[in-house]
Amino acid sequence: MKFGVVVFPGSNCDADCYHVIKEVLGQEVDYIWHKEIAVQGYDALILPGGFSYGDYLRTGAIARFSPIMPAVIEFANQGGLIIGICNGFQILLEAGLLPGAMLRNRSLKFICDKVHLQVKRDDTPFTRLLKQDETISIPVAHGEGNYFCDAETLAELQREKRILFTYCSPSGEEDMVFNPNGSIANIAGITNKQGNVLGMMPHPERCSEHILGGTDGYRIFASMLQSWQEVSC
Amino acid sequence: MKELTYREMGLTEEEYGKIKIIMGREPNYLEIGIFSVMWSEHCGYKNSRPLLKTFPTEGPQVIQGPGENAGVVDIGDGQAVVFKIESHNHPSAIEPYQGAATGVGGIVRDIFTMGARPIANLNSLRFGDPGDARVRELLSGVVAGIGDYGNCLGIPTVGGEVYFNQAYQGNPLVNAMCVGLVQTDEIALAVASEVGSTIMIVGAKTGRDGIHGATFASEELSEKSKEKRPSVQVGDPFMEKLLIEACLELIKEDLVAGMQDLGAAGLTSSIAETVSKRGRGVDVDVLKVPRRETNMSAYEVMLSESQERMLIVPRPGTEGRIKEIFDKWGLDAVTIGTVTEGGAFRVMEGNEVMGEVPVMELTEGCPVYVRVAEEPDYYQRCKSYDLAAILDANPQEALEKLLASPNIASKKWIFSQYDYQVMTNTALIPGDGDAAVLRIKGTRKGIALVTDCNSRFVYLDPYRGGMLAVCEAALNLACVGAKPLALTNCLNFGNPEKPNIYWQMKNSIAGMSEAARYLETPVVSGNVSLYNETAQGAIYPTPVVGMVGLLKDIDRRCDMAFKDAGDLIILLGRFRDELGGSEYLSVCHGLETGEVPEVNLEEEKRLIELLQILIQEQLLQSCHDISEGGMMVAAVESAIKGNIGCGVRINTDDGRVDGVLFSEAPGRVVASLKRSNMDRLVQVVIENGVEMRVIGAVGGDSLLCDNNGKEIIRIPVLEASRIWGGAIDCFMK
Amino acid sequence: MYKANIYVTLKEGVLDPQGGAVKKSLHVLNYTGVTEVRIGKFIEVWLEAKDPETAKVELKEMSDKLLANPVIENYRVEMLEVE
Amino acid sequence: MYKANIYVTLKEGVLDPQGGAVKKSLHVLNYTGVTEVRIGKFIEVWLEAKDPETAKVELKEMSDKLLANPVIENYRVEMLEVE
Ligand SMILES: Nc1ncnc2c1ncn2[C@@H]1O[C@H](COP(=O)(O)OP(=O)(O)O)[C@@H](O)[C@H]1O
Ligand SMILES: [Mg+2]
Repeated sequence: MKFGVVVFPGSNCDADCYHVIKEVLGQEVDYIWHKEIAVQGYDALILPGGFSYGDYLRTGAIARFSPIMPAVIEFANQGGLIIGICNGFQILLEAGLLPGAMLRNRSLKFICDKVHLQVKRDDTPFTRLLKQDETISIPVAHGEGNYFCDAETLAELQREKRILFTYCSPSGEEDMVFNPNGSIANIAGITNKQGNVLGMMPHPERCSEHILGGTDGYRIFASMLQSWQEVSC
Repeated sequence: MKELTYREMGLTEEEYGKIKIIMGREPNYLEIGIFSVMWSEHCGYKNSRPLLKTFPTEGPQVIQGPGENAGVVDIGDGQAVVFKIESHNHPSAIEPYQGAATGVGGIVRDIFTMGARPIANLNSLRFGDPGDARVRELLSGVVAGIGDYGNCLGIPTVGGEVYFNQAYQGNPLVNAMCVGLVQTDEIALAVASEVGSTIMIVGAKTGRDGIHGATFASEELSEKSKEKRPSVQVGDPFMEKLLIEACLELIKEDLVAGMQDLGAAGLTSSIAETVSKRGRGVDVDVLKVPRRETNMSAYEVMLSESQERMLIVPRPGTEGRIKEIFDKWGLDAVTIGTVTEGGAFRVMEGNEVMGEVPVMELTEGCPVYVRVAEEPDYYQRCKSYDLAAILDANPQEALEKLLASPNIASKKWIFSQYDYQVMTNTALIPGDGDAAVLRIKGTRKGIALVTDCNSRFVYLDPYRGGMLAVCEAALNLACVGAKPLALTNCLNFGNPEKPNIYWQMKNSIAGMSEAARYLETPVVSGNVSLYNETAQGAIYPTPVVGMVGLLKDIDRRCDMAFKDAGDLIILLGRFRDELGGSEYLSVCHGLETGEVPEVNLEEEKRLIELLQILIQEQLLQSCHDISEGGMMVAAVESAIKGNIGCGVRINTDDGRVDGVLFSEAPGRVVASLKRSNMDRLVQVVIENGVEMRVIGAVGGDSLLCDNNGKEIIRIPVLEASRIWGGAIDCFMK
Repeated sequence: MYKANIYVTLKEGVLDPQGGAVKKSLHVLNYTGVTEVRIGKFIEVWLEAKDPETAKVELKEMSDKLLANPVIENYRVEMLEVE
Repeated sequence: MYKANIYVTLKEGVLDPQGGAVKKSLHVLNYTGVTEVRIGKFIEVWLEAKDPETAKVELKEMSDKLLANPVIENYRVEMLEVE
């Protein structure tokens, strides 16, 4: 399987994602500079974390106009797998591939910590190696992860089961107390209607190796690999 | 901009006289400005140079000692670490967010200037009483500034320290350290040797930011500082990120002969430093410098401290390629001058010569002052303070107070605002061990990083305090399993023209030197920040040590959390009960006095070596050095981290109870191990000549302490964790 | 040459964590009369355009595309002619 | 009840990285006529006070103390009476 990691000038988790795909998952991976205009030959795209353009004005707002973005949108429309992590999620929102917007964390502070997520579905290309209702542990690091959408959109996300991850306690209880940023309905990750585009604030690439204290994140990348293998065989 | 007199620029009458002699005439305004910034303490080290010369700076591991932008230390396999610590105290006192942010920006530039990729940041902070609203504002601003800048760059901030003490009320300290990784054959230096070489400025445009910042950093803070304040420097981390990537690309392609960041005193000092190394001169045309503001004078361009700029001396004929690379990153890269023969620093505006000074006089010619040192009255008084007259506090209450002291309490409120995991190398995150540990991808190695300085000790006894800062740093590295390699330091003191302050400087540097020499951790870089005073007086002398260690096998690292019920808890090192200068005295008795515990370097060294062996042999479950709060607090922190209880036993014939529990005497650690490893451990400990004693066991859900079999402390772990974990949050709400 | 002041505000119903925090701090400082605080952006843009209509059209476009996010924000443009 | 609009802008000469980034981005979007962008804050405060003078004094105080950072920012207050 061949992954492409889209690199914006202020991306800073690009190398981390590249490392996981290449050294841990053992798959092919390239960097794709944001000034490119095509994404041919890739089976999945990663929009990594960082501060795409310093995240001045609004996170992801400027990145959305990068030359590569029309190709990314086209890739999504063709059903290609895309995972947007942290800043990647913010860019997907600004680009309209996912609904809603990001506000500053409720605490108004950047937060770097380990949180727990409840896995809402295990029948998606991103979560097939996880279990529904399972609690996983994963790092977050962001200043603007307070996901917001209007009531109608939220109802739609819920109805269409597009919320894949919510913040919860270590034992799986969902409550604002365990929500690091104040996001609506404790949302940590959502997909588009077709289910091929995932945006999530937590960083699976930061918990894909034992040395970093956990491997729950690895299972997300491995799920993508398995889904692709199934489709392509 | 209003014209300043030479005095307002910080020059003395004698210095001005000396300049006239050098020039053979009255210098013009621009020339006075150039001399004044170059001869400031910040650039010229005129008060500290003789003392700095006494540091040990050599060792087989040292590739580059002091004198370049940062020190370089060999870590094997053709790799090296590059590191340095630097202060941004004065700017942070005025504008905490931008002051701290630009402090990080500056130190990061020092690292990639050497051709290294920055891989970690640390910081060492000192504030006044957190009960004070202005202090909280400073703390919030500084932490947010450090965080936002480093986070945006994608460099993890993996460690540091924060202390609160009245001594820093009006004059906080903000010291930032950066560590980079480089292939030894790609190290870049700041030299321009070829006559005819061009000089390029790259990165941000120049504005009127921070003119005279270097001078300003070399004066006491007063009400006037606010007025005199130059236009505050604002950091642009996104620009810096682009600059890092572009500059490292230049080095990979071997396009540069020399590279130098623009820091204090801007273009003036970076050009002077680059060309003076080989006795060259330079012609620079200020009209070519890209500007952000209109109508800037030559003086303003030369002295501006606008951030995120670098000076590059290209290899012959590579300007075009350099421009291409910068263009890709959307950055300016402009040729502004040429290296000349003869040693004149000539500032041009087009064809007009605006000023001309001899380069060597700016650097080598900077006056050097050996000040008078005089022992302050307080020294003997504190040293001979009779602690025997102080009554033992109730141990349980004392422990609770200590856990709630912001100097001991969890620093999570701070480090959770820093992205400490980006780059996915952080194998020991803040709070988990005595030092941060990073893996070096592609190898089995790890590096350990720490900053340390107990300034109360340094104040009470600069010589011992200086030794202790080095020893504690080295011991912290050993506690995670690393071999200490070398150190960087940031010397924060008051006004050196005052004999008592100079005495503090002189003695603490002597103490640091002796310890560094004995422990074979030479000084490879550093920075000096003097005049940290307000009307209320000087800060505590604060020579912060940043140290780097190496782990051969990162899988064998050690954290501080107790692990399993039944594990034994041991004290490695001597049982000691000296309370001088302890947090206990301060928190429970309102005293900052007493004799600073004696330091035995031989003991320290043996313990440091022993720990590396024990951890290498995987004999320990946890390890934590004894520092603020003493033995009992060390045990409690390990228990809280492990979320498991413990029982500690002491006997009164060991000394006074509060002393045994809360002494901060050095050279000691609290460790835990599996019972089954005891025999082997004892053997190794004896072989290495270290004293050891079993002091308790891990287990249960409370923290217990018995004295002669009688319970003197019982606190549920959850309760202790709540007190320790919430203390700083409580202030900051 | 034209100068525009663009006011970007959070839509009603969108939580404003920063405004909330500022309100709290103002109460702590004893400005208890403060009932509500909302924090938005004040963007100043200077631009050349062949005539005011073109300038207005461009300003509206840039606000729609970049300066404000319609999911959470409203904006208002005020334009002046300057020399 | 009073409502105030407070405009907080960076002082002249102070670098505005945000404004710079937005300007660049507008150029990329082909709004090449844009010569300068500065980004500040637009703060709306609603407050009760016994009379307009008191309200004005309070607003000035809060701006000095909290809403603007006097080291790098200027501000301007505009007050309206509302019911
Ligand atoms: N300013 C800071 N920046 C980053 N990390 C910090 C800072 N202050 C403290 N920490 C981290 O918090 C933890 C505890 O700090 P401290 O109590 O000072 O350590 P120690 O017990 O080793 O003296 C350490 O991991 C330290 O690196
Ligand atoms: Mg400590």
